[in-house]
Amino acid sequence: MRFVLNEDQNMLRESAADFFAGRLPLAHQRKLKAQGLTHDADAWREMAELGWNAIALPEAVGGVPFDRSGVALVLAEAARTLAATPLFASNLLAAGLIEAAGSDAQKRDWLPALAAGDKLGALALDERARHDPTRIATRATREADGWRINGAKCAVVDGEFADLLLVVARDADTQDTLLFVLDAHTAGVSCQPLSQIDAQPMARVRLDGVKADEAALLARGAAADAALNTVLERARIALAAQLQAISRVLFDTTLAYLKQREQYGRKIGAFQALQHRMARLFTRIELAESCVQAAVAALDTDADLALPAALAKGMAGETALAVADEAVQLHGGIGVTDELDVGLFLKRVQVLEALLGDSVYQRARYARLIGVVA
Amino acid sequence: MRFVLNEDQNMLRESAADFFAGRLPLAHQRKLKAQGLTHDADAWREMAELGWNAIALPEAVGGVPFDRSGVALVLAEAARTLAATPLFASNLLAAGLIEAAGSDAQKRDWLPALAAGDKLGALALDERARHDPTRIATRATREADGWRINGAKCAVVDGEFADLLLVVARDADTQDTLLFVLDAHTAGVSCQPLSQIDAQPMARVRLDGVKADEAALLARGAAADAALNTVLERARIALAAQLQAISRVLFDTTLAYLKQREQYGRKIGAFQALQHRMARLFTRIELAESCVQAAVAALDTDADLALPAALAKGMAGETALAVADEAVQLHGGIGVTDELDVGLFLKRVQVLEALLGDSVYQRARYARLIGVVA
Amino acid sequence: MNEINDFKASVRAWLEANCPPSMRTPPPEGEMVLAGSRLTFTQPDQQLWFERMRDQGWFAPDWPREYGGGGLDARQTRVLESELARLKCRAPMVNLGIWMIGPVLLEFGSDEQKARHLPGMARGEVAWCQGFSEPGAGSDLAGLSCRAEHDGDDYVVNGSKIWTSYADRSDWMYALVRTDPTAGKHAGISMLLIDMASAGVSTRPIELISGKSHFCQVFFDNVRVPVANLVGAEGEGWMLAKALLAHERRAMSKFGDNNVPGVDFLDLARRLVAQADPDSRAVLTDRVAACAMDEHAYKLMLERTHEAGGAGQDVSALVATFKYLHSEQNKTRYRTLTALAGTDALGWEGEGYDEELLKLARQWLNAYTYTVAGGTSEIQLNILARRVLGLPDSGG
Amino acid sequence: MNEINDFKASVRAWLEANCPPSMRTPPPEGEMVLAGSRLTFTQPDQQLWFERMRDQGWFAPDWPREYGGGGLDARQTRVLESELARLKCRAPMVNLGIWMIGPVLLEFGSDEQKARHLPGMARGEVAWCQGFSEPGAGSDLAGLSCRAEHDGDDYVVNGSKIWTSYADRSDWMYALVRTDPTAGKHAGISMLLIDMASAGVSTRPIELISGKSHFCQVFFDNVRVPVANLVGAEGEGWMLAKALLAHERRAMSKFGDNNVPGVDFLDLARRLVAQADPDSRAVLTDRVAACAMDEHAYKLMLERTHEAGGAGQDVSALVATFKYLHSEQNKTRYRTLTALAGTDALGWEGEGYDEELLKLARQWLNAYTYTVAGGTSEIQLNILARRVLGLPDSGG
Repeated sequence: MRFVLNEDQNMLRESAADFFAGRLPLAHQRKLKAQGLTHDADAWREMAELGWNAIALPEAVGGVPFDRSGVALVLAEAARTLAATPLFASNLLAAGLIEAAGSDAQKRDWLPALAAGDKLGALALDERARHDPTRIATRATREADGWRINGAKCAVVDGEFADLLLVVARDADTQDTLLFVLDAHTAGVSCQPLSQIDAQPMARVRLDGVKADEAALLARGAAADAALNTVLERARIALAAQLQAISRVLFDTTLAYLKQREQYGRKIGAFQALQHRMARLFTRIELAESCVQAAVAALDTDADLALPAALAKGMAGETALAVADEAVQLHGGIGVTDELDVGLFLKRVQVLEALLGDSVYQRARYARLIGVVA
Repeated sequence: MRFVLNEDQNMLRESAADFFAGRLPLAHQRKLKAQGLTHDADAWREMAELGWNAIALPEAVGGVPFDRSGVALVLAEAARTLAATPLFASNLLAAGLIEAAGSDAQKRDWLPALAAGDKLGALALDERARHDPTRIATRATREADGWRINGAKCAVVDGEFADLLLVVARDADTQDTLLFVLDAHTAGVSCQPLSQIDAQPMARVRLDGVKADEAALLARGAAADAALNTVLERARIALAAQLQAISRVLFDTTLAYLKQREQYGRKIGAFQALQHRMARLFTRIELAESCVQAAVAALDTDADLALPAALAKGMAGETALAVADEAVQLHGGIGVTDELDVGLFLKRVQVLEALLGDSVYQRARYARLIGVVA
Repeated sequence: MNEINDFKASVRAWLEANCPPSMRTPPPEGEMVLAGSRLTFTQPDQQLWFERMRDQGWFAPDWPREYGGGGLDARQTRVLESELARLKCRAPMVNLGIWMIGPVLLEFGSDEQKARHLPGMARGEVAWCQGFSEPGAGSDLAGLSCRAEHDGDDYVVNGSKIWTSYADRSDWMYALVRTDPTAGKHAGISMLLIDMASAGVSTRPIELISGKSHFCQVFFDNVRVPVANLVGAEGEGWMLAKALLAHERRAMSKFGDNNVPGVDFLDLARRLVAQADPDSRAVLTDRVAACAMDEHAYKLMLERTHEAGGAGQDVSALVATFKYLHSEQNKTRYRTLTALAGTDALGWEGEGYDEELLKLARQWLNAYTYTVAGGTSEIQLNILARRVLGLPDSGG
Repeated sequence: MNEINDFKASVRAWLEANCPPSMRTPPPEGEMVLAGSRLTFTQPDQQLWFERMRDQGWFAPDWPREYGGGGLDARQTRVLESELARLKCRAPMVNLGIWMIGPVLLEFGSDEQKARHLPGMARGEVAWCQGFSEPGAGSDLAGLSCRAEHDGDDYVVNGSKIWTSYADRSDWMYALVRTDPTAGKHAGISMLLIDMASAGVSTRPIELISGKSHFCQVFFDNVRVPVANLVGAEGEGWMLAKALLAHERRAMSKFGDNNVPGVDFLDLARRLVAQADPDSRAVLTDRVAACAMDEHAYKLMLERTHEAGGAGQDVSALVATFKYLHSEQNKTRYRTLTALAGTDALGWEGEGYDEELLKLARQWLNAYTYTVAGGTSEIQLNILARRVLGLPDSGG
């Protein structure tokens, strides 16, 4: 069953929905923002206590035996109240990479703290404003007792709260991909938190002559590429699930507004031009939903995730952009005020869309995957 | 004045409108098609007698001192009744190239017959289904007493009626562009007329070891490239004017239908969803109109035509495709029958769009011209 | 459970034994067998398959045996259908009788009508066509004006029907006619069964922008139709038509696209992209990918609908998007290929174009029909907005 | 003809001599001088230019000299405007009084109102704001509910106005109020001049999704307005508003975009395209080109309108497209740049982003305002469909 959640999944989804509605409603996010905060540290602690940071990690290192789709389900619920969570960066990306690429010793060293939420991880990958995992200028030079790393990373989600940084570099000699796991407090690592339109955590990270010993090298060459690809596909699917959740919220909000708001003596939802726009959006949303559900289901299988991930992120991103545009426009004057939540969702959509490849990027990938171009 | 026609232009436009409405109305084109004909040879003779084939050619070789915009104005009127004319291939392309690139002797040899309409010309340029003047595989090999030409050309407008073929080839040695003017009945030239969706003349031309003497070489290298580019830009502007004329006809026809047709007890033009679609199309049509008018005006100046031509053909083509789509859809069931003229315009739009670079091609060109890409 | 498993096994065995291998591929264009009094087969396997299925009663598997049906219950019918799909068996024939008017007659017809008409349908011996749409009525089906005046034991029918598929090859028509012009728009409508061989019936094929078509216009000039051919009561035509159209959607979804073989989108797209000019290639590739992703998403949505429906969820909102999406995506795909193919997409017929590209041009033009026929895209959007999204109906 | 040429020469000479060179460039963001009782200048040239133009009476060149205007006729005014444009002179100040309510008072105001209010406007000493829109009324301007009840020599005003630009820095407001709730929707509306310093007036700036804005909400709590401040008669407010909004369109077109300096689209696009990932570059370039072509076409359309209008052709249909196209194209341009800029476009403030990119993010969000403010795009399309295309008004 790809399109019907099982009982466990339903229970998790519901408890996540309750958590975010009760503990981190959108009004709470506004308060955090007014205080200059990007997240609620206590709530992150509580999420860890709920075991969410441990989802799909091996039980031997403190993981809980829940399918990986669980993370996507929780993230989707978080997106509905625009709550920041540590799951994307710490569970899916950082722990996911260590689990996929690390040695047993490395897993034992790092995963228990991540699973427990005692430490948080983040991935320092991209170096340019538009996602491109093939263009890595960060170089690691082999030294007598390890490696010396130099580079600059952008778009590091949760970077400023990470205790562990997963760093993608290239071997200065062989040009092989290298995956490092570094203590974020290592000398030479510097982190610049950014004030982003969605008020969620994002940072740039510099690596200036950072020293790493052999134990910090997770994987290299083909093994590193494979692990990174797998984890990025999972992350794209999780981003798609969040985009889709926001599309739903915005669509429902707008539909309700159209049924309630009157102009010229009638509900504006009675205007046929708006009806057709909403109906078209509805078809886009259901198409994207089908792709997202299939991709989330694929997380729990051994299937190659490239095609479902490109499809889901591409469709969900494009749809969310369109829905957010229409949501603002159809709310009219109040749609462009900060008072209404619609604008906050619009900004978050733009962030999620930009991460790990936007719709244009995903379409190009999809074209390659189905062999339209070589 | 770029956007207001002068008196001469208005008179020409009106007399062309009268000619096509009276002599070659759309019903006449249907009759020709039923007889398996692509044009009315007598009417072509009459156009020549009106002096249209001679527009903007030097008076010394039988030309009439009318600005080049005149050809675009006549072609636009022809497009309104879907009438085939010899002007595009014979005046704009063939005579235009000889005038731009030929020696005085060549002009004296060839232009009087073209200006008088005693002979017709055509341009054999493209070799691939998508326009690309840079990819020419036709080769001319120098021989003792001239050249030997081999190649295959597609999309030769009016090819089967041409007495003169302007052929674009490359020098087999230097790879320079070469422009030849050949008698279409030369040995080795073969022409395959095509049955095209718009039922207007189009042919493929093969050149199998065609012998050409030095007098047949119009220009080579930079001079050939420059002349070809200029003439192609003019032709693109003329295509844009035709596309725009069809957009207007289809829009007006559809608007009238919306005001007359009733469904569910009201005029379908009262349905707001259709109103907004028509209003949006109207804005596109007026934008395209502005570009086409500016480009047609530029035909009569020494300005570089590349930017106005790319803009006009790109905008007019994209607009005409959208208008034709909507015209068919908004006419409902009868829109898809051959009985209605709408479908005939749709087919013609697709042909005009494909010739000398479609909207996608023009946008890429425009991007290069304004320096978005190198 | 055992019983149904036994049934499944026996169906599977029968199909394996009786469906010729050549009938297990999608039919090429124009190779569908049309039911009717003048059957034509293009090859022996086609006839074999037709006759074997007919003799099983499996043209109409869930009809009572007394009317020539298979006598299967709903569960058995589903098993048969899924086994047919599993083996990719072609539909043995196309028959508007069985799928459309047949079920309506079963439910609402007189005993006499059932006995007279159902067995012929179930044996594929009578070709039926549908007379609903009229010139001038368009999407507003109930705005019909074809008149049927009571005169003795007959109705006298005058008027015209349009968009009638294969009317020129049909034996009978089920038609909506106006029996009471003074009653309300819907109340004055009745349903008649009309013998197409009656005096005064004439048909004219409609030429589409894509060329010849199976659509016809049908003219009635004082056609006499016995009162016994009235289905239900006078004035019940609209109710019957709605019941019938519910079967249409089922029939459509059952047969999917099998009978509209187009070009292979991806195959052709790959070939054309490789030949495209370098300046335009990436942009055209993006469009191809968008089409392919939309199609992929649509297929996933069908699967989702099936699965969620099976799990008891309400999937009516999803189903309401199908017609719109399917026809619009189809049009966009062909528009994309046509742009991609440049002047190669401009061929109408004859030499100088390869066959696939000639087909492309026709299919592109044909695609315009599907966003209009069977409820325009605008009607689909109205339905979505009002019935699915619950927005107020302002009559627009 | 000689006379007007002499005038032109003298205007040109005066401007050359009196417009400081620094005032012949587009003003940077936030550098417009707002007329009002609390004038602020950011540099001496600004003040010089303001005072020189003021003393010529050229803030309001075509008003009578008795009200502080320049006393020019229509032809002279056009000459002055074209000379100002030729030299690229900045508008010396921004003044809703002169452009909007001023002309209305000149035509419809009492002698007393003219004498009291026009000279202050013409000297740029009084800041005016517009009180038309209301929370809850949206595009339906006439649906306003702000009440003004006659009480002795005063009206007592209660209610609220929204989207009032610079209300917090304005001295006076011209407002539409409902003086007769029992009359028809339009008939019950009157226009009042309200001193913003009156007791009971309060303002609150509106925060937009793009951040702080000059828009305010204004609240009236038992504000007493003398009956002498009624413009025209009771119930004439709607007529006056329509006359006034005709001036708005003229004022807008006169000043174009000067006061909304955004990012340089092409400059930024070139830079971002060069940095884009190779897989997406061509598609993003295509989008940039589409934006640039649309903008190019729009500029040609403006030129065409000007030229055709000058030649006596009816250009009202073209003018009716301006607001829609301008605001929608603006939004599309910013959407395109934002997509192109990837995560660099996500900055709100502070370090880590370059200034141009921070501006981009704000302008992108700001672009959403223009497709809503001043008549939504939907209203523009309604107007185009009904007034320009002549399609029936079904009230939808």
